[in-house]
Amino acid sequence: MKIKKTEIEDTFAEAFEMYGARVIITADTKQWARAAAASMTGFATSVIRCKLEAAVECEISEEDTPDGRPGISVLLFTMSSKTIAGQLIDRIGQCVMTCPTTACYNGLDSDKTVSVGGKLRYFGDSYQISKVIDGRKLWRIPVMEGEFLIDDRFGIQAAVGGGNLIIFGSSKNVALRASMAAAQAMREVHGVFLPFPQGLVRSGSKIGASYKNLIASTNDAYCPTLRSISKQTAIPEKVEAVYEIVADGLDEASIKEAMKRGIHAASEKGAMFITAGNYGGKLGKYHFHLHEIANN
Amino acid sequence: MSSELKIVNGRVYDPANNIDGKIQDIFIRDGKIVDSVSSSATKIDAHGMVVMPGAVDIHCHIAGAKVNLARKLQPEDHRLDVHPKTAHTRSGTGGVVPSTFATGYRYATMGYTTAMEAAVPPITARHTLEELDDTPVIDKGFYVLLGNNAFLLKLLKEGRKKEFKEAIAWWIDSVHAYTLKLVNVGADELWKGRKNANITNVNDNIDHYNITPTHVIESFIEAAHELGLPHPPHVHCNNLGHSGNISTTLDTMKAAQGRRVHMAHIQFHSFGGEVNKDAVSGVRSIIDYVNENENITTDVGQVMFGKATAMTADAPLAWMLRNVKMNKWINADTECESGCGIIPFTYQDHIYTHALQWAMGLELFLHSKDPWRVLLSTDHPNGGSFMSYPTLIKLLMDSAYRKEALSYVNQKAIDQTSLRELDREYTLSEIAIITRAGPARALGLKNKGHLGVGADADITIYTEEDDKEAMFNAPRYVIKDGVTVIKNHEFATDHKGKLLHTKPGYNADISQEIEPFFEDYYSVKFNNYAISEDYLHDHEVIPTHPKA
Amino acid sequence: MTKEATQTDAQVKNKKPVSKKVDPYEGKNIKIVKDATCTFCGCVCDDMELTVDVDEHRILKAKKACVLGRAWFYEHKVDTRPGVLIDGKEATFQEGVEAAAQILIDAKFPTTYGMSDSTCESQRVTVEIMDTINGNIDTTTSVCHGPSGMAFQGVGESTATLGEVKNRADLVIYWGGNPAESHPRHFTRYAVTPKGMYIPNGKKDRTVVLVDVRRTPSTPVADIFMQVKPGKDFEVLWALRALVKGKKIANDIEKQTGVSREVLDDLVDRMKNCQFGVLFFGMGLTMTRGRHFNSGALLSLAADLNEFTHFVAKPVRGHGNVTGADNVVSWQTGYPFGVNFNRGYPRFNPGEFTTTDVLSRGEADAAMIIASDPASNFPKAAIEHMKKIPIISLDTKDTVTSSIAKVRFAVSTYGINTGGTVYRMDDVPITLRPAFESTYPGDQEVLEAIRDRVKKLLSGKKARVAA
Amino acid sequence: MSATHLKLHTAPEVPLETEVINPTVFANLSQSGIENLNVMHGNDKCHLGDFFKVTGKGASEIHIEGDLSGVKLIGAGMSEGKISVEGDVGMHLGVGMSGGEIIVNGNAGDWVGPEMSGGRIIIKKNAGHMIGSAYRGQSTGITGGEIFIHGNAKNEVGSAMRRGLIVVGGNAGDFTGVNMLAGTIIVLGELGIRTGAGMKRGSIVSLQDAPMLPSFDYSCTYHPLFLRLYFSRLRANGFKRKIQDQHITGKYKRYSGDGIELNRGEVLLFAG
Amino acid sequence: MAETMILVPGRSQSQGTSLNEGKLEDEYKRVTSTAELNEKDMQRLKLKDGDKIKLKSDVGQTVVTCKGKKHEDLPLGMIFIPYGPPSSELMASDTAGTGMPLSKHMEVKVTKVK
Repeated sequence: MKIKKTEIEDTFAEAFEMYGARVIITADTKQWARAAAASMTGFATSVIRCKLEAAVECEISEEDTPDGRPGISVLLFTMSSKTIAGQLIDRIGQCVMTCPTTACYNGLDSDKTVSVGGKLRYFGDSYQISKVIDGRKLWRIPVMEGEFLIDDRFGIQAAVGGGNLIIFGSSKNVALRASMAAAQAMREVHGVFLPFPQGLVRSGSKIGASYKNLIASTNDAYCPTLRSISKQTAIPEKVEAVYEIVADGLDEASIKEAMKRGIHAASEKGAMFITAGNYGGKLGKYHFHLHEIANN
Repeated sequence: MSSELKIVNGRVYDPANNIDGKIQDIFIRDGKIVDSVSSSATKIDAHGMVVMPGAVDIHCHIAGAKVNLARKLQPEDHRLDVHPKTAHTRSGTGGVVPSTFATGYRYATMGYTTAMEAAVPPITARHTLEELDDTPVIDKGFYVLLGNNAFLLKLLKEGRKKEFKEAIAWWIDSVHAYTLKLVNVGADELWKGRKNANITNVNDNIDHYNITPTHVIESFIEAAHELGLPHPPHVHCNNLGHSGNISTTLDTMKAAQGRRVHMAHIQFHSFGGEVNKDAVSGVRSIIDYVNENENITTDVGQVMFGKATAMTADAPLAWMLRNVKMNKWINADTECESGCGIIPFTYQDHIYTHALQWAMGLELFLHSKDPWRVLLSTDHPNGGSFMSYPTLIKLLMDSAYRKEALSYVNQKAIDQTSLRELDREYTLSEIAIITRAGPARALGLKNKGHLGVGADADITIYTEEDDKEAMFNAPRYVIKDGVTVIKNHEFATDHKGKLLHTKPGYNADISQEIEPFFEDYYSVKFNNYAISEDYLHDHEVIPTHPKA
Repeated sequence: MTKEATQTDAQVKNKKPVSKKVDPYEGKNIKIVKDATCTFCGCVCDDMELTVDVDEHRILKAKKACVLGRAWFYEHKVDTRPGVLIDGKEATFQEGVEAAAQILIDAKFPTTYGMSDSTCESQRVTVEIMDTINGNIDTTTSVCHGPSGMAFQGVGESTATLGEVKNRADLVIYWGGNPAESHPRHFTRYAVTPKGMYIPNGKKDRTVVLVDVRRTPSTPVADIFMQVKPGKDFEVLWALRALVKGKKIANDIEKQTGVSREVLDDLVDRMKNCQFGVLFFGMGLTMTRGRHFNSGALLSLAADLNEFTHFVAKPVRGHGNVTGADNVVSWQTGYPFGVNFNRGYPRFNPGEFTTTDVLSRGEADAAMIIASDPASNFPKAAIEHMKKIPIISLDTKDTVTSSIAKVRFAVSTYGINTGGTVYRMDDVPITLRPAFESTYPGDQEVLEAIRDRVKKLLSGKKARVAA
Repeated sequence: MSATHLKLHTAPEVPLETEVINPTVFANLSQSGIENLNVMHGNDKCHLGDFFKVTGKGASEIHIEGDLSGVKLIGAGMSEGKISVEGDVGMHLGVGMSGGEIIVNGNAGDWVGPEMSGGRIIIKKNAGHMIGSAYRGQSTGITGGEIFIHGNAKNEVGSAMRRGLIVVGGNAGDFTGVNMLAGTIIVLGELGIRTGAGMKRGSIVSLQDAPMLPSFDYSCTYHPLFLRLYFSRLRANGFKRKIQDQHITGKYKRYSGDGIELNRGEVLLFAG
Repeated sequence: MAETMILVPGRSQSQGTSLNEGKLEDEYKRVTSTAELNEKDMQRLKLKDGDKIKLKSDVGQTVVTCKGKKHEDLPLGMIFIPYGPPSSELMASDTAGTGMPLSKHMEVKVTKVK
C-alpha cells in the first residue's frame, strides 16, 4: 500500500514482552529534573548490551507531581521482571539520588511492585527515615544537601519492547527528516518511549554474525554500502539511507498508536519506503502489521 | 452437723495409695476422706470421669511484696485478661500476675487446691500473709528467704552453728513460714555493696564474711535437717541463667551431703556450654545426678512460650535480663535480708535461648526416672503462668503433639537437645504424681496429694478426654475441704483456704542475740517484727521432727 | 479482725509491752505503750513510747515523736460529738449503716475515696464493698504519688527499704520535698544522720543533696542545695539523664533551668561514683506540670545510674497508710488506685476513674469518703459536685467533708484507738499498738457493717454480677 | 444512602458505655435489635434504646445526634463502615479501631483512638488528652490509622505511637509525641512544652516555634521535602486554611532527639 | 496593679500540727490562708506583712494574708502557701489523665486588697 508517495511494505514489526517501570523525578527546577533523567536514561538504548531500555516519557507540570514541583516521567524496561529492580536501584541510586534537589516517585500503579527505596535506604546507613503517607511508604535518605525522598516500592508491569519502523529515504537528509518526524510523533503517545538517540537507530542489527559468540551484528540487508555485496540486501532502488525507530510501550495499544503516527508522519515527510523488522514471527509474541496499523 | 459427700463410679488415680485408674468410690465427711458415709450423703456420679487428689504447686510466686510490685507494674497485662465476678466469687484481674482473688480461683479452676509461695523476705511476711488471706479456695504457705540474711551470715562467719540453727527456727516461727528459701546465696552483698556485682563462683568468699556460698548452703541444709522441717530448703542456685551453670548446680547438690534438699526450678540451672557463650543443654548431667541421688527433689521450672514475668530475689539476674531489652525493670533491696528483681518478659519460640530452655525443661521431665522427685512447675510466673499447666501436661502425655510443637520452634536450639529422640509419654498416674502425690510427699504434707482415709478432702474430678490439655483445663468438679467449690465447671460457692506453716522449736534466748542487731541495722523495731499467731486466720501447723 | 485480736497481735511473744504505774502521774491510771507506731506520716515510726492516761482517754506523752507526731498523739483525744449523723441529725449506728448501704446500692456510679489514714484491714473491706456494688474506688494516692505510680508502671523502679538506706547510702538526694516539715524524722531515723552497717559515722559518711525550687527548713541539712527554677524539674532531670549517659545537652541549660552546667556535672560525677545512692522525691514532682513524667524522669535516672553503681529511688509518701492503700487495692484488683468495678471486674484509668475527675466532671452520683477531706482541698468543681450528691463520711474529726455529708460516722483513730496493719512508705508492713479505747467504732467496724448490709440488700437476684 | 440514625432522647446521668455502636455490631440487626443492644449506664445494665431513638436502616453508616460528652467507647473496635456524630463525644472514641471512619462534628473527650491500627478519626472541634496514645503501662501506642483534630488537643498527643498520622489543626498540649517509637504528628498551631520527650524515632512537625528539651539537638534549617506530600493531603482534607504556601515551600528547623534514647526522632519547626 | 506570679502550695509543719487539732479550727484556717512572698516582690508591690492580697487564677480567686520571706529563701515571682481551702479555690480540675490536679504550680494574678 501507499500513503502519499510512500510505499508501506506488507509486513509486521515483531515485538516481545518486556517489563516496565515508570519513574517520576521531581526537582526544584525543570532543569535539574531533566539532568537526572538524562543521566538515568544514558546508556539505555538496547537490552542487548545495556541490560535496559529507557527514555524520558514526558515532562510533568507542577500541579501533577506528588510534591508540587516540576517533574519528568521516565520509562525503564528490561527483559525480565527479575532484573528490573536491580536496574532501578542502580540507576536511581547513581543518577537521581546524586542529582541536586531531586526526589523520585513511582509512576506506575500496579499490583506487582519491587523494592527500590527499600533497598536504597541502606545508603542512609541507619539514619534513613520511613514515612507512610496515605498508604504510600517513602524513604527519606539523608544526603549532603538535605534529604533524598524516594518511594519504597515501584510498580512494574509486563510491557512491549521492540515495536519498530524502518524508514528508507532517497538521501540521508530525506531519511533523517522523515524518521525524525516519525519519532517526534511516536513519542507523544502516552506510555511509549524510544530508547535510541533522538529515537533513531542507524545501526540496525540482525541476530547472530559470522563471528562466533557474537549475538548480533549489522543488518547488512539494509546497509546501502552493501547493496551489491550482501546476499540478503533489501534496499530498494534509489534508497541511499535507512533508519530504524524502536518503540517500547507499556502495552500493545500504545505501540500500535505510536507506529501509526510514525508511519503517517514519515510519509508526510517524504519517506520512500517503510518496513518493519521481524524474525519470521518466531521470537516475539506481538506482531504489528503495518498495513493494519496504518489503516486503523 | 456433719457434711457428707460421696463420689461414685469415678476412675481414681491415687498413686500414693497405689491406685491407678481403678473405678472406686470416695467418701467424705467434714472435709476429710473417710471409709464410708451415711446414705444421706450428697452424691456425685463420676461415671466417665477421672478422680484425682487436688493438685499441689510446690513452687510458685503468688503473694507478697514482690508479687504485688509485679502486679502493679503491668496494668496493660491485666486489662486484656479481666476476671469478672460471679454470684459467688470476687472479681479480679488476670494476666501473668493475677490479683489475689483471681489467683485463688484460677488455681482452683486448674484443679489445684494447694500452692506454695516460694520466696518471702521475712520483713515483708506480714504482707504475704495478708495477700494469702485474700487468695481464696486453695491452701497455701510460703518459704522464707534466709540465704542472704545478714545476721545469719554473721553467725556463720563467727562459726556459731548452734545459734545459727536457733535463729533460723526463730525466723521461721516469727513469720509463720513453711520452710527456707535460699536464693543466689552471697550475691546480695555484692549486688548492694559492690556496685551491682554478682557471685560467679560458689567457692569464692562472700564480701565481708569470709565464707563461701557453698558453706552457707551446706549449713542451711544441715540446720533444716536438724530442725526436722517437713520440707528441706528450696535452693535457687547461684549463676541462674548463665551458660555453663551446671557445675554450680552440681556443686550445690553435692553440698547437701546426702541430706534432703529441694532444687528449685532446675531447668534454669541446667545450662551447659561456656560462660558468656551460647548456652547448650546440660540437662543430662543434672538429671542423671538427680536420678541417682534420692535426697534430692526438684521442680522443673518449665518455660512456656508467651508472657512471663521474671520475679526473683536474684537481683543481679533481673539486671542481666533488663539489659537485653531495656524495658521496665524493678529492683527492690530489702534491708539485711534480700534483693529483688522484676522484669516483664516474653518467651518467643523463634529465639534460640528461649526455645532451648523450653526444650531443656521437657528433657528434664522425659529423662526423669523418678516422678516423685521431679515435679511440675513453671516457677510461675517466671517460666510462664500456672495457667499453662494443662498445655505442659499435654506436652508430656502426647508425644505426637510434642513432636509437632517442637517443629515450630527454633531448630538450632532443638539440635542442642535430645528432645527429638524422646518418645516417652507420661501416664495419668505419673501426671498425678508430678502434680499431686509427689509435691505433697516432698513437702511432707501427709494429708495432701492422696485420697486415702484421713486425707484432706481436696479432690479434682475431670471429664476423661483424649485431649489432655482440654481435660486438665477445666475440671468438672473441684472439692476443697469437702466443699464442692466447682460444680459442672462453675463456681458453686466461695471458699477460704488456710495457711500451712511450721513451728520449729528453738531456745528463746536467741532473741537476745538478734535484738541488738535489729537496733543497729534494721529500720523497724524488733518488737514489731515477729507476727503474732493471733494475726493469722485459718491456719494449720505442719509438725516438725527435730533430730535429737 | 477484731480489736481484741490486734491488741494481742501487738503483744509479740518475745517482748510484751510493759504496763506499769509511773510516779509523775500520780493519781492517774497510767499505761506505757512501748514501740507504738505513729501513723501520721509515711515514715510510720514504730519506736514511740506512749504515756497514756487510761481513764482520761488521752496520750500525755509521746517519747521519740516529732512535732507532727506529738500533735497527732496529743490531739486525738476523747470526743463528744455524736457518733452518727444523718442529714445533720443524730442517729443510731444501725440507722447510719442502713442509710449508707441504701445510698450505695441506689447509686449507679458510687465512688469511694480516702483510706490513707485507715488500716489495711479497713481498706480490704472497702474494696470488697465496691466490688460488691460495682462501684468505683480511689485513694488519696491519686492526688499524692499517683503520678509516681503511673511512672512506675511505665519504667519500673529501683528501690530499697529504708533500712538499706540507713545501712549503705553514701549519697542521699531529696528532690522536690521538704521532709523537715512533712516527714521530720526521715533525716534522723532513716536517711541522713543514722549510723548503719557500712555507714559507721552517720551523716559524716554521707553526702546530702537537696533539690527544690525554694529554700525550706530542710535546706540546712544538705551539703549541696540545687535550686531549680519552678516548673523546670523535668528539664533538669532530663539533662542529668543525658549527662549520665554521656550525651550532649543544650548550652543554655542554666538559662532554662537555673542550674549551671558545672553544678550538673558535679552532681553527675557524685552520682556515678558513689557506692550506694538514693533519690527521694516528693510532690514537687508529682503536683507540677509534667506530673507522672517528672516522677518517671527521676525513676529512670536512678535506673540509668545502675550502669555505674548501685542506685535506688523512693517516693516520700505522705499519709500513714497511703502505701497500704496502694498495696491492698493492687492485690485485690491488680491496679493501685483509680479502679472502677462498674462492669463487674476492675478497670484502671487515672483521669477517668480517679476522684478529682469523677467529681469534677459530675459523674459520681454518690461518694463514700473515708478518713479524708476532699471537700477542703480538691478543686472547686469537684467540691461543688460533692455538694449535690449524697456523701457518706467516716472521719475522726469534723471536716468540711463531714459537714456536707448526708451520713456521717465519727470513727476512732487508727494506731491510737485501733490496731491493724499499715505500710510504711517503703512498703514495709508494720503493726499498730493502740493506746486507748475510743467511744467510737473503728472504721473497719463501720465498713464491715455497711458491707454486710449491702450484701444482704443485694442478695439473691439483686446481686450485681459482671456485664 | 442508607444509614442508621441514633438520636439521644435521654441524657445519661452517669457515664454511658456504648461499645456496641459499631457498624459490624449493627449489621443484620433490625431497629428493635439495635435498641435492645446492651449498654452500661454506670453499673446499671441498660439498652441502647433507653437512651437513643433508632431510625433508618443499614449498618454501613451510623449517624448519631445529641450531646454525647458523657458517652464512652463509641466505635470501639470498629473495622469497617462509618460513624458520624453531630455533637460532642466522651472518652475512648474508636479505641482499637482497625478500619472505617469516624467523624465528630463537635468536641471529643480524652483517649481518642487508643490502640488504633487503621481507619480514620476526624474531630471537627477540640479533643482532650492522650489522643492516639498508649494506655498506662503500655510501651506501644497506636500502630496505624489517622487522627485528624481540627481544633486543639491537650497533653500526650500520640504517646508511644508506632505508626500512623496524627494531625492537630490547633494547638497541642505538653509532651506531644512522648516516648514515640515512629509515625508522624503534625501540629499546625503551637506545641506545649517537652515535645518528644523520650522519643526513639518519628517526626513531630509544627508550624510554630517551640521550646525544646535540653536533650534535643539542633541540626539544621532546611526544606523537608516529604512535608509537601503531607501538606497536599491535609489541604485536601479540610486543613486548607491553616496551611499556607509558605509552609509548603518554606524551611524548617530540625532538632534530633531524644538524645537520651535512640536519637533517631526529629522535631521540625517552621522557620519561614 | 495585678501581677502574674507562680503559686506553690505545699506542706508546712504548722499546717501539719494544726490539722491535727482539726480542720475546722481557727489555727488551721489561719495557717492555710497565709501566703509567703519574696521581700523584694513585697516591696515592689508595696506590701507589708499582714496585708491582704487577692490571688486570682483561671478558675477562682481568694484573699490571703501575706508574709515576707528573705530573698535567698524564696525566688522572685513565687508565692508559697500551705495547702488548704484557699489554695483549692484556685485549683483547676483538669488532671490530664492522671487524677492529679496541678496543685503545686499555679499561675495567679496578685493584687493588693485595700
